[in-house]
Amino acid sequence: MKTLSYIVLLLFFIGCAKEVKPWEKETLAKSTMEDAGGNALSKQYEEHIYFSKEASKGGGGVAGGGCGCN
Amino acid sequence: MLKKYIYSFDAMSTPCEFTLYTESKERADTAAKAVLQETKRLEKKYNYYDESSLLSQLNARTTNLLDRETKEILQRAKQYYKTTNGVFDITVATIKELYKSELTTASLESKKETLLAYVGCEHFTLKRDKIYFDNAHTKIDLGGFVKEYAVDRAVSVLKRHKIKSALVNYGGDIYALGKKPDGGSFVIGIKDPHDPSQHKVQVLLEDQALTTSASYERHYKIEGREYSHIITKEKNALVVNSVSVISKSCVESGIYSTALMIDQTITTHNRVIIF
Amino acid sequence: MQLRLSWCAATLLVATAMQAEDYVSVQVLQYNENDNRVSVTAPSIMINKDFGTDYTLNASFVADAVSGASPTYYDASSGASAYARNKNVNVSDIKYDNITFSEKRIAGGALFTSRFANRDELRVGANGSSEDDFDSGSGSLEYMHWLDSSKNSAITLGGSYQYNEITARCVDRVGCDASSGASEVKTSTAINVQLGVSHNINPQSYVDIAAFYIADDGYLTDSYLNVVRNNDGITADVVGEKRPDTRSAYGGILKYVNAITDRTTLHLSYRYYWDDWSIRSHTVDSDLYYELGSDWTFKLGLRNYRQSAADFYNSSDNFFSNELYASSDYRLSDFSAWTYKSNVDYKVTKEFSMNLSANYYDQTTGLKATYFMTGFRYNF
Amino acid sequence: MKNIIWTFLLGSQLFAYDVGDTISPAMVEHLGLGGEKVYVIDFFASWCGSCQKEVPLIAKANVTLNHNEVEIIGIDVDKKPENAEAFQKALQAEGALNFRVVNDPQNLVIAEFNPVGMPTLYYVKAQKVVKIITGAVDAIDAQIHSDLKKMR
Repeated sequence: MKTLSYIVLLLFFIGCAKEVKPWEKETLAKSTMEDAGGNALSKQYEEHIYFSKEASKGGGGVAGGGCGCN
Repeated sequence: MLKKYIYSFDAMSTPCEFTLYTESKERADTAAKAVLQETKRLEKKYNYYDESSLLSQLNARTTNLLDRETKEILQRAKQYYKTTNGVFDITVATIKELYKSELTTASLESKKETLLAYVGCEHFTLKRDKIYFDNAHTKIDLGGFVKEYAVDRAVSVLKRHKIKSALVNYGGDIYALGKKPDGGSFVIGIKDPHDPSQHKVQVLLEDQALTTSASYERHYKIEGREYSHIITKEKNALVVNSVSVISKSCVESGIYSTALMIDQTITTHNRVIIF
Repeated sequence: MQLRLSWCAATLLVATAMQAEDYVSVQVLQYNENDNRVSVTAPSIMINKDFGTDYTLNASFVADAVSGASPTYYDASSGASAYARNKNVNVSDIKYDNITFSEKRIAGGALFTSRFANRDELRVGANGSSEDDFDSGSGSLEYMHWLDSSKNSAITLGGSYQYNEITARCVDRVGCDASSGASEVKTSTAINVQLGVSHNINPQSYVDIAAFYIADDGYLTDSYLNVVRNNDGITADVVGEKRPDTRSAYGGILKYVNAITDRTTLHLSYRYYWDDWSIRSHTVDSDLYYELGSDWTFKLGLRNYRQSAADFYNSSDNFFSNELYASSDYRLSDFSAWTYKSNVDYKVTKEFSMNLSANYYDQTTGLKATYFMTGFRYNF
Repeated sequence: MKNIIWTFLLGSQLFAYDVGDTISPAMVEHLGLGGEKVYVIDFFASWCGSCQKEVPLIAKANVTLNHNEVEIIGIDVDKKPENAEAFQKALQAEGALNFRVVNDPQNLVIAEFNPVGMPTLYYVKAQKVVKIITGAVDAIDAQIHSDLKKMR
């Protein structure tokens, strides 16, 4: 419940922020803003190493096998 | 298209495993069952600790009759006794019992002295289908022979089942039958005696046997406890830590790898890897 | 075979204007564990191709080649052998060993993205991987919906189904063909569901929040691993490990990305994970990018991971008696790990860029690994 | 409550040019939209991937247009003049920019039009917005030709 209220609070905070206009997305479009700086393959390697050596998984999205990687 | 089938079981207190490449599971299973049966047969027949085994009966002198297989095995053992300058000796079992029964060191030492006189393959002779001991004390243990022999037998069984490509591995005693389906030889790693979780050299085998004898003892392996070297590197450079022998039969390899651990002056025409 | 691996792709949840780009990317991983215990070389390739503005196909392929000291590089190994698993063995004969990263793996996947008039996206993915004794196939479906016309907020719901076939060694003579000792093909499945929201806070930053659920079902035990039971100090039983047949995992991830200055971008993320094996974990990840001129980009990263042990884990040699589940796999133990990351990207031409990355992974279990990644990307 | 949030989110959108709206006199003058032609206004930026693909296609369409009836005007919304210059130069070098470009580094022009996405095309006839195309379109050159046919 507590977690939920934090999320609601966060969403409210986000909601009140000024809207980003389409022509203001230059920075957001940069590759350094993407996961792993846009290098999807290196991201996959890292996930793979962590998956092999640690007991947790998930959070990386479902596409591409879902990291249900048993 | 050849497919890979793996079989594993325990025999002679060793994890036994073999890999077969066949077109169908049925063929692989049939051959595997025959191999398992053959191995279990040998395990029973030559079990030193089983009173009902043929070997125990010979040791107890309740019989002296040999079947063809046993006679051949004993003949070969006698031969290897000679070629290894007496290092490979199936009669060392004669004094083995003492360590279990005798409690005081004094009595152990005196009895050992007496029994040592009965150790050696010259104390038994083979004539026709019988074994003759020249005394009542000499005992035979085929422990250093049967596991390797079982590998060779497994290979003959596989050949009889027309298996062209297989790898038999009874606790590190290996025979590679033919080539892998991809045309390559079987790749065997020889363990580093200082750290058996690593390999020191790789060997390519094709219709060849490989066995390794090493200074570190047999053990039960539990994986995953911690991530570090378990075997400490206390090393005396003069001591031989590991001997591997490649030959046409697993028995030959096994005997020479064991013997060379003890005496490096023994000569063999087989390929030997020592470190 | 000690590890169960498959090809996991990470999806981008960024609600920025996703750049439509056609590219080929090639990377090679060189992974080495301490004492050269394990060494893996893995080349991979990814192709991204747009078909008009409505469709994108992304395909990737990786092959792992294990070399050096890794056991599975060999068909067999020879040495003073281990005993078979056994009841009642001398405790002094028990040796502990590590688990190695071992695989000869090929894996590939494809993700097809289709966009609708309102630019919502439907992504369909398929993946497959094959190892010596582990085969896996999976399918995924994901829908991304824009919450506002300016495309600053998006919600993504996705699910995947994975089917695995494991060649299990005949363990403890239970439930396998004892008359031939044949290895058994066991199966397991995994279902993964993830719901995420992504939002552009301002022209310099965005945030991603996602919750996920993963259900594993089937054979989750490693037939190669042993445990010690009934240790009275003199004798003990060495038997195969055993894990539950199901595992339900839940988690949440929060990611925040901010371009602090024109040249500097900070990535922060936190993941909380828990499952019904009693494993709880916290992952904090941070990356800092710095652009030097228009051609060079440097990255420094730091990641901390911390997990609690599975309730059926124990490393001590006298723990297990008649518990149903038991494992001594160090990956199920209580440990933490740091990753130190670095990368440099160099834009050779407008279309062609190269990168080199050096990283160090340090686990409190004693595992230490260095890994390098290098490759290029060509936009066509 | 729900309405309040939507007002927050869409508030600024209320002041966007929609189909049928009249362009402000100041903007008409700034962009030179006073003539009898149909003006096709394309908003783009160097960092916008879809724009990079679309501008050459618009240039292609421009070749076969009757310039007495139609004028294409590009609005480069890059905030950094050096980026705008480099981008336009690269396009010109490839023969992919053959229309007038108005630089909008302060984003005053695009803020007044207030499109919901990039790239965006506005068709303006008699100072009135006739049609808006937002987002990348596969064959924008053919689209422009067919749109103009309908507007004649």
